[in-house]
Amino acid sequence: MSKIVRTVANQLMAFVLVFGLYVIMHGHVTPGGGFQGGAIIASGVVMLIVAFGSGQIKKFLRERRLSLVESSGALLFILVAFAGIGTVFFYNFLVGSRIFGGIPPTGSNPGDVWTGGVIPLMNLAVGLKVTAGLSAAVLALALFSSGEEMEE
Amino acid sequence: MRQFFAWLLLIVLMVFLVIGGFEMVHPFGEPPSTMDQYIIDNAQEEAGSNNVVGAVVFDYRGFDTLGEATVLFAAVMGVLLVLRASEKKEET
Amino acid sequence: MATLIGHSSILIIAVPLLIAFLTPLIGMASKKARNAVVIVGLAFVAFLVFALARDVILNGIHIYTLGATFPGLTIPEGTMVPVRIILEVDGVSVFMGIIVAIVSLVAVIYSLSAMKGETGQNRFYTLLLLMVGGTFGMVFTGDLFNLFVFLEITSISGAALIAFRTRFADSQEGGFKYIVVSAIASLMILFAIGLLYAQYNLLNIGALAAAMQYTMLDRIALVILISAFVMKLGGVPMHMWLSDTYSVAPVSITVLLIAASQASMYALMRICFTLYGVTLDLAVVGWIIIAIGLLSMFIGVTMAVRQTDITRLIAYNCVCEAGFMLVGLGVGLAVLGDRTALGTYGTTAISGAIFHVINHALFEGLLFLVAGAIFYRIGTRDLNQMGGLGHTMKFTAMFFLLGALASSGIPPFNGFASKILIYESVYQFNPILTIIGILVSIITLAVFVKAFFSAFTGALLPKYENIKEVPKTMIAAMTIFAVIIIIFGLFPGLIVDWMVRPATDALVDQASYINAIMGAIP
Amino acid sequence: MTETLIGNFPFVAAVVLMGIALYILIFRRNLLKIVMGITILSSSVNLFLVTLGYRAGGIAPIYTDAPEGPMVLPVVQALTLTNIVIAVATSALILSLVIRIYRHTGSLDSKKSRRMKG
Repeated sequence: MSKIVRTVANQLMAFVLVFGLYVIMHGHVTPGGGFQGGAIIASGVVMLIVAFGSGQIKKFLRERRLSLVESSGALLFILVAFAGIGTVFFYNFLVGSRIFGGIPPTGSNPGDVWTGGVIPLMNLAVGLKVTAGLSAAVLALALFSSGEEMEE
Repeated sequence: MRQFFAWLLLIVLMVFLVIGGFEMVHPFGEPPSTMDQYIIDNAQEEAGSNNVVGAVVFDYRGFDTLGEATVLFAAVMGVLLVLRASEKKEET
Repeated sequence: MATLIGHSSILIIAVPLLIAFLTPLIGMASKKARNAVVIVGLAFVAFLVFALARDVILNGIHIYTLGATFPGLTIPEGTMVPVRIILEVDGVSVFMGIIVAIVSLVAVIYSLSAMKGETGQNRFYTLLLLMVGGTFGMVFTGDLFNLFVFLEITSISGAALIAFRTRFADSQEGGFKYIVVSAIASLMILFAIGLLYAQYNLLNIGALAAAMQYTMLDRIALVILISAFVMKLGGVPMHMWLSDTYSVAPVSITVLLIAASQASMYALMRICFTLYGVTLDLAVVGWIIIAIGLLSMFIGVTMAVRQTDITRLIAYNCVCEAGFMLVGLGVGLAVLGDRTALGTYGTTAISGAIFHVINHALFEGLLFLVAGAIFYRIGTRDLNQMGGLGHTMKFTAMFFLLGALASSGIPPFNGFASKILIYESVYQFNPILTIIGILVSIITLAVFVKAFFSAFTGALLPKYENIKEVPKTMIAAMTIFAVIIIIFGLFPGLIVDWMVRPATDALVDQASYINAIMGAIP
Repeated sequence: MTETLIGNFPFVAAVVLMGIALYILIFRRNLLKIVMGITILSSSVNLFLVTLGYRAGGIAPIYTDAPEGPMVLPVVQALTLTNIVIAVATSALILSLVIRIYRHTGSLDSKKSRRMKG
């Protein structure tokens, strides 16, 4: 792609990242959540792949490392679920505690990020996972169809 | 012959389903809501989340979400497995 | 220990998933550690399954409400219906769980040497564990949508594993077929779930069964569900994918695919017996399932006669054996409303079908492992190119004979034990069905005898003179199956009393399944 | 009668979309078109699920600065979200398989590959 496209993509990526993180971290207050925010960031990565070509992106984003990040995200998610097993698997044990423990007033309210118990943590884990996973899949498809050799 | 049967199957199925669509017991806009109304009323208190869909996804039906994350994980692993470079094992 | 059993139903599903997420990280560091973790994890899961089975058979249905304040809180205060996802483990579920536990252990042990030297092993084991976890989830869940999610996990990881050998075009096509078929089937299942949700605003199987009215929409949902699950288990109108996928996958995966198909069979049982139960037009639905079963038996065996590829032959035999189970189930379903008929032969037919599920998984698994062992050594699956292998691969030949005899229902083996139950009960329902079944069994025997003679007997072909017996771990994997087959064949009465009878009672007893969720309804 | 006909039109629209998808899946031989068929099928199911949860005059089920009015049903929205992610995963895997098949056979026609039917 031309230099203009590359520069614009480069600058836009910062905004895409910020917006994606916002959607992930406010998933329990406003519309959005881990999947949606992860998809936003992954689409930013796709934009970079389109602008720079998969060969360039490969130099600093390896699909192998991405898949490790994805494993860690999935691991974090299932560990948060396991943490509730003192009562029941998936028990929302953080509601009412110090971390994200606020309980919003019933009915319509302005919203507070410091609520939701484990939901923000799970949003974060899923966001990490979806970002890395979708980027890795798209990168692998792009690399393979452009004929680049992939690592194991 | 095969084409004919396929068409027949398709048409029968569609007529069946369209009738079903018109015959919905609860018309559009007035769904039954015993389970959902409980979630709408209690999500803020039980899950502490203003976003009720978020509460359903990560609290009430969190296990589905674990499954869904696993599906995505499996698919990414599958893509990387299918598109891996080459096999070192020689043909026997 | 009591806490462990209390949480065991979720641990059985979550531990394989947890290890699957860990496997890529451990595999980076050391291959041996990864293999050890996988085997130890699955052995732990198998231990939990057996402990849970004992508990369920002694103390009745096991309930686990995810995310509630305690596991038994199925219905929260202030409402009359279950809100959260509930795992409900009864006799049938735990019976299927035992099958999956045995099969997954054997598959991993077999893979250890069969996969040596291949690339991408980390991802192979990850996907294998995901598949095991998905199958456990399918059989243990008490929630329809959860069933759909686990079905998807199983089919996506299964499709990726079928395509594992990327150097063959066949495997890619097999994987493609499998995923297309499962995507269509599971989306239709989701549509049917939507139809049920639209009327009752429920997703829990027990609660839906309690509310079931059997309206027009319910009938549409039933038709869609039955056809989709028959598609997934390889019943006849949609059996085309089965031989193409089973024959090209690595055999340890094929063994797991059989277990996944049996999980679809389980889902079919759940839908018919528990979700709809006595509200069905029992005779009509029963006869439809019998018809599908008869067609599967007939077409499976006639297609098997024509095959020269050993794995395709066994795959068509799978279609045929699935037919036996469907016939048994159909007979049981047709008389479900009739107390006396159910007592005299209905439960026996269902027991036969359920017993045949585990026997099927065992002997077809053994046959596929043998076929894989042959492929591992000589690199071909074509029966015409084999010959005299029995001279050098003595154990393999013996295991093949054992599996073949069990599959054709010859007395001292387990296939006979379950087929006799089906024959004698179905005879009282309709004698023609039994005659067809016996005929099909005889043809199956002929097919396998032909295959055995062309592969293992005769003069040793010169090009195979250097062929050795397969590695010890592969023999060990096959031995596990063989020993269980012989035990089941020698003591069928014990197995039926301990495992099959509780499963049958649990399947027929719709009321207690509902009561476990909804509380005792007067 | 006509009122229910018009009122239930969203369900029928989902069913018609499903019919289009099934038509593609049965009659088209190109592998990419089969992938598209599956995607359309899953979209139709998603549409069906979302319409199930609609309440007349309903608002999104989010309490942050919520206006007055009944909330639409949240569970079906969660189910739809799940199904969307599953559809993405399925199509990613299926496309990689299609690429591999194309590398092996040089064709996207399912008749040309050896054992492809249906």
